[in-house]
Amino acid sequence: MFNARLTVSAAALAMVAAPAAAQELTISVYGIAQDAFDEVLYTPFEEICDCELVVETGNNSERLAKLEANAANPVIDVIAFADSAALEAAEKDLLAPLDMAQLSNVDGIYDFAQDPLGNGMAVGYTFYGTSIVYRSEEVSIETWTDLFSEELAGRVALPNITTTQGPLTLYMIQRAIDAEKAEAGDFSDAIAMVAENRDRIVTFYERSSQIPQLLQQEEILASVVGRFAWPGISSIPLEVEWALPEGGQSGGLNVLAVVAGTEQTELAHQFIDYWLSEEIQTRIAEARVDSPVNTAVEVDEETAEALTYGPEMAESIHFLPPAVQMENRESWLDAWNTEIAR
Amino acid sequence: MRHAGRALLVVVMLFLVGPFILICLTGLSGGETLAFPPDGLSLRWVIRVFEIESFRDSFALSLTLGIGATLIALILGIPAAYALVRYDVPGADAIRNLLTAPIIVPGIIVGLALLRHLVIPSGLGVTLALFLGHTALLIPYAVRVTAASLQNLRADIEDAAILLGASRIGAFVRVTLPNIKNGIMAAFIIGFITSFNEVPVSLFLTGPGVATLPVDMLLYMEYNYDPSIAALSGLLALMSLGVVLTAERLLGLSRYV
Amino acid sequence: MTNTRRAGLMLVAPATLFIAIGFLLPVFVLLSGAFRLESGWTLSNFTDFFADPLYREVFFRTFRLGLTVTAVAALLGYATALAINDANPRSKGRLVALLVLPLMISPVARTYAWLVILGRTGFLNVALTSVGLTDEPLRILFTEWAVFIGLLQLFFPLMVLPLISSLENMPRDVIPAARVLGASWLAIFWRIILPLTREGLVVGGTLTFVGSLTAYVTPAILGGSKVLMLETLLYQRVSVANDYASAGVIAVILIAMSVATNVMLKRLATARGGR
Amino acid sequence: MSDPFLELDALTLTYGDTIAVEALDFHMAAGELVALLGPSGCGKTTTMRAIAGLMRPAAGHIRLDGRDITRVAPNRRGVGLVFQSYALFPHLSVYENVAFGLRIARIRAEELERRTHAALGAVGLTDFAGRAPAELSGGQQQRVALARSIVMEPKLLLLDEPLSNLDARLRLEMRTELARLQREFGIAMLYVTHDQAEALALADRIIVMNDGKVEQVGTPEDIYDRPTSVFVADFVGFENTFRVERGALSGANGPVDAGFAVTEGARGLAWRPQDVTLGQGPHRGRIEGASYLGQSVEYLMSSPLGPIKAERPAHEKRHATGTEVTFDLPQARAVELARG
Repeated sequence: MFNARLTVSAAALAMVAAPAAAQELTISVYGIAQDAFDEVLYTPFEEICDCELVVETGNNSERLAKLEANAANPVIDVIAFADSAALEAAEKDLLAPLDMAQLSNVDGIYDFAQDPLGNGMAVGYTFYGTSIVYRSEEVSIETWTDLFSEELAGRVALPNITTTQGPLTLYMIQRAIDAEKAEAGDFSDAIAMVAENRDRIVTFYERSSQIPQLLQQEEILASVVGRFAWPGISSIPLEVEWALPEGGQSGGLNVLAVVAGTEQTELAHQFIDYWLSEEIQTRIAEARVDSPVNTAVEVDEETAEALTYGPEMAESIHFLPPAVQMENRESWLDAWNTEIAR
Repeated sequence: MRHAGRALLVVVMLFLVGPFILICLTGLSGGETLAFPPDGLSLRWVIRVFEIESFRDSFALSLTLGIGATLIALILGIPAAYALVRYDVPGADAIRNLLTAPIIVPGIIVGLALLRHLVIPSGLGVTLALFLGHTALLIPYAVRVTAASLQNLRADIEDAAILLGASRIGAFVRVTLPNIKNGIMAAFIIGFITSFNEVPVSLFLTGPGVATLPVDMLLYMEYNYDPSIAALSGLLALMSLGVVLTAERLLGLSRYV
Repeated sequence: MTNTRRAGLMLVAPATLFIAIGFLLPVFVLLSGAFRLESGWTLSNFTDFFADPLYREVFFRTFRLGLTVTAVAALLGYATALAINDANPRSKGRLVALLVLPLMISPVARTYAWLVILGRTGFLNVALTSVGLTDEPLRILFTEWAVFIGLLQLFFPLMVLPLISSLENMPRDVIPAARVLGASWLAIFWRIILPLTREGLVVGGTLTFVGSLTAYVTPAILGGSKVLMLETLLYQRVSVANDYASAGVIAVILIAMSVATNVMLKRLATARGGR
Repeated sequence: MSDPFLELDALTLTYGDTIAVEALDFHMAAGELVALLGPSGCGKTTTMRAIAGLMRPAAGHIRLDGRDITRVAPNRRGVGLVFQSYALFPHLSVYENVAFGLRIARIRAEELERRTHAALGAVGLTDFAGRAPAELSGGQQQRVALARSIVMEPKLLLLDEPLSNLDARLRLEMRTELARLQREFGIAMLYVTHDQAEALALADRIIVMNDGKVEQVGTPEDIYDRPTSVFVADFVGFENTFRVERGALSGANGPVDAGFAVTEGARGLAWRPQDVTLGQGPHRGRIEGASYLGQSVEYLMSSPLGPIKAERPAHEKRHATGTEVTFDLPQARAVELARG
């Protein structure tokens, strides 16, 4: 009986396992726009390297948790993370140092993306702005604290603290109240403000893909999102605008890293370098998926409008340094849980 | 009384089944985003479902998993049910409790436990853990449904077969099995559907290219908010409806739930 | 005699070993984490858990929602079961098939449907405002109401099906007999139906209550982060914070609640069972 | 009696720690029809299951046709059993039910067909071969069960309460049928029953069992007319049965003189209701109730001996309820019981 079980399992395994290719590279990325990535990045790369890409998707925290769980037997070769998640992974010895000699395209990307963690373990592949989206015929947004205005009572969603956008939102609110504390990572005023308005907030969202639906179903009139969610939001048949509030916008940098213990070091570097190349960065930008970090990329105005594009834009974004995030995350989470989540 | 009863039944059935009708309609939307009432009627999102590769892969996995895990659960569960009903097994109560334990333990804990204390230390792979977890989850159903059919079957027909010359196994195969066949098929259908729809156990047991269909749907929803999930949900609802109605007609499935 | 005992053991062994080794062992290792700190064995993870206002609130919310869902399902369930029991055999079969349906449909599909219905511009609010029941659309999504509705739909069949089968097992004509003796409907329900169907109520109640405690998809999608339940909190603790100690504590609490419910209700069923 | 065909030797049967049958001895001859009579729970069905091999004795031996079959598997004993519930296979037709054992034995097709038809013919069910068991009446199912056993040509056929599930008319029919089959096939039959009428009507010999032990063995006449123990006397309808203690009958409130000298060594005395006379005699009683039965009147009396039942011809003087009456338990009609 036991044998029968093993045989059946083995047969089933054989059925679901991918057919063995010459080489396999396993990458872990965000689940967004996988069709576009498949077309402009994965498939062309598979042709070049004569290898097979296996793709895992998920959000930062889930994938980080899995990466840590599998530390002894890594299954991922290359991972795409938010810079803060990458730093956390690096501090847990889950990442391998990059060999810059194998990354010919690094010189062609913005300076801030070349070694964003400061430890040589990751390179930025895209960046985005984070700001308020709102139904312009219903409300207007001037400042970050307008999120708590009377018109928005019961009609606004904020990102949960557990998402990448969560700390960025608190950061900008805190900046509007007391910029000095904000830069030091002390968000206590912002958290107090959110707590005070807790009942007027519809939900603390965990997936930005919810926002178009929440807007369209008129659950909300405004929210805070990353620019990568803009194409989905701007496609709904309502007047929605991307706010440029007083105090500017925040944003984030997504990075690529090689997982510690991988046996596909060379292929991993080849893949990262390919992703950073002008050709691929342009194609991804034209698909209106990710904003390019490669300075050589040029896109038309309409595409630029959909993305977070150009050096001036990059300059204007208030990035929240990953080190600050790492350092304060626990206390933000604690304060959030005691004051807001309950 | 009669009228009140009928009105109540209509309301209850609308509450139970209405949402599935709505989701089918929403899946036929012609618009870009999820909305009700649907934005024109079209099959574009239904077609789209079949074009998404990860849905195809996860559907294949869920299908294999559902069939495989249910079969193993039955192979393990039928003898156990037989022994518990027909024999005086030492510690029968403890064994019965043990065999129903997988229902009591929240699925998410099962998935996490298998991931952390089986997959990772042993390097066995997520797929095997999925089979293990689902089989464990289905054994209680297999045992319970088979035991119920056995209880409804007179034990002495096996004795009769033995006195007519059959061996114990022969009597089981020739007499007992044909008479509990419906129960076993019901157990198979219930097991398969349970596995196919299972989320919490499978939630942590994902890996690159490995995710069951419902988990894959959740992952997809995380980044996409188009009607393709509604279309897929509608398709799955119709599939379940077909299975349930067929099974009800052939076996009287509801007696076994 | 010893022969059949040995044969019985041989037959239960594969399933029992499979569950013991492949299932219970890993679960026990995980749960033991709830009782451990680096310094050794302890209960402080539990005291910490209940000291945290968020966790305490999640615990009580889970308990409260479980009770409410069970109570409403039981009330509605009796009415439904009686109505179905009254129906002619043909439509009875169909009604039972319809009852089974929600159990068989993907929970993702089911919850997704509620997302479409309960929204501010969803089906329900459109219907309510168009008949003038409310001026302002109701906020249902991301509240406990949404979770309640989703859970009620999911577990209602598990309550009704055992009730139907215990009504079927009720001796025929006891209700007419009570009517002839002058009992009111309420008296009939209270003195005849309830005692005779107690077993069904206990089975249904256990399934509904325990099911509500351990549901994941429904609270995750319909409740969101503002309506955390123990199971969604557990997922969050693990996947966001890598906090396996809290996960273990929640797991132990969930299992203890499930087992306690089982034992308590079973006792309740047999307590005055020997009339 | 010649060589015993079936012999039970100190057979002890247990369920866990409970002893169902203790050191049971009995034997029967080839071609004999023996009834195992006793109240429910006396161990008779257990004994039958042990003979069939469905349970293993804790001690003792079973010999059949000169062979010790105590450890032989049930399917190799050559013993047939007709279950009280009939235990027909619900998924097989009548024909396939009867042919089942022959198929297991891999009997050639023509012979299988011949024997199956013969067995169906013997019980008069030829026309029902294609039916499902559920489509038959109780009596017909009973006969299928019988045919299914007979077709195997067992050396010994065991029947468990063969008439208990049938209505009065069918019982009579079946009783005749069983007797006919017994004569026709000459198979030794042992059947279990709790109904004395059934035992008396059919059996060559009756074994009365009580509480796991044999009480009395004998012909129907022996058992009916000459019970040897209080238990058997009670069981075969001696409604007035008394233990004897120090030469007196033990009554409800102490010993009562019998009115005659009780034989030395008799442990009990018993009278049928028909043998109790009213209107004279040493005993006094009070009529508690009277039922008119057509040919006779049945009286229920209370007396120092305890309740007494008397049945008197209808033409005799009637006694009204509530009246005091003298009655006699005549020595001539008394049956002496050797055991209490």
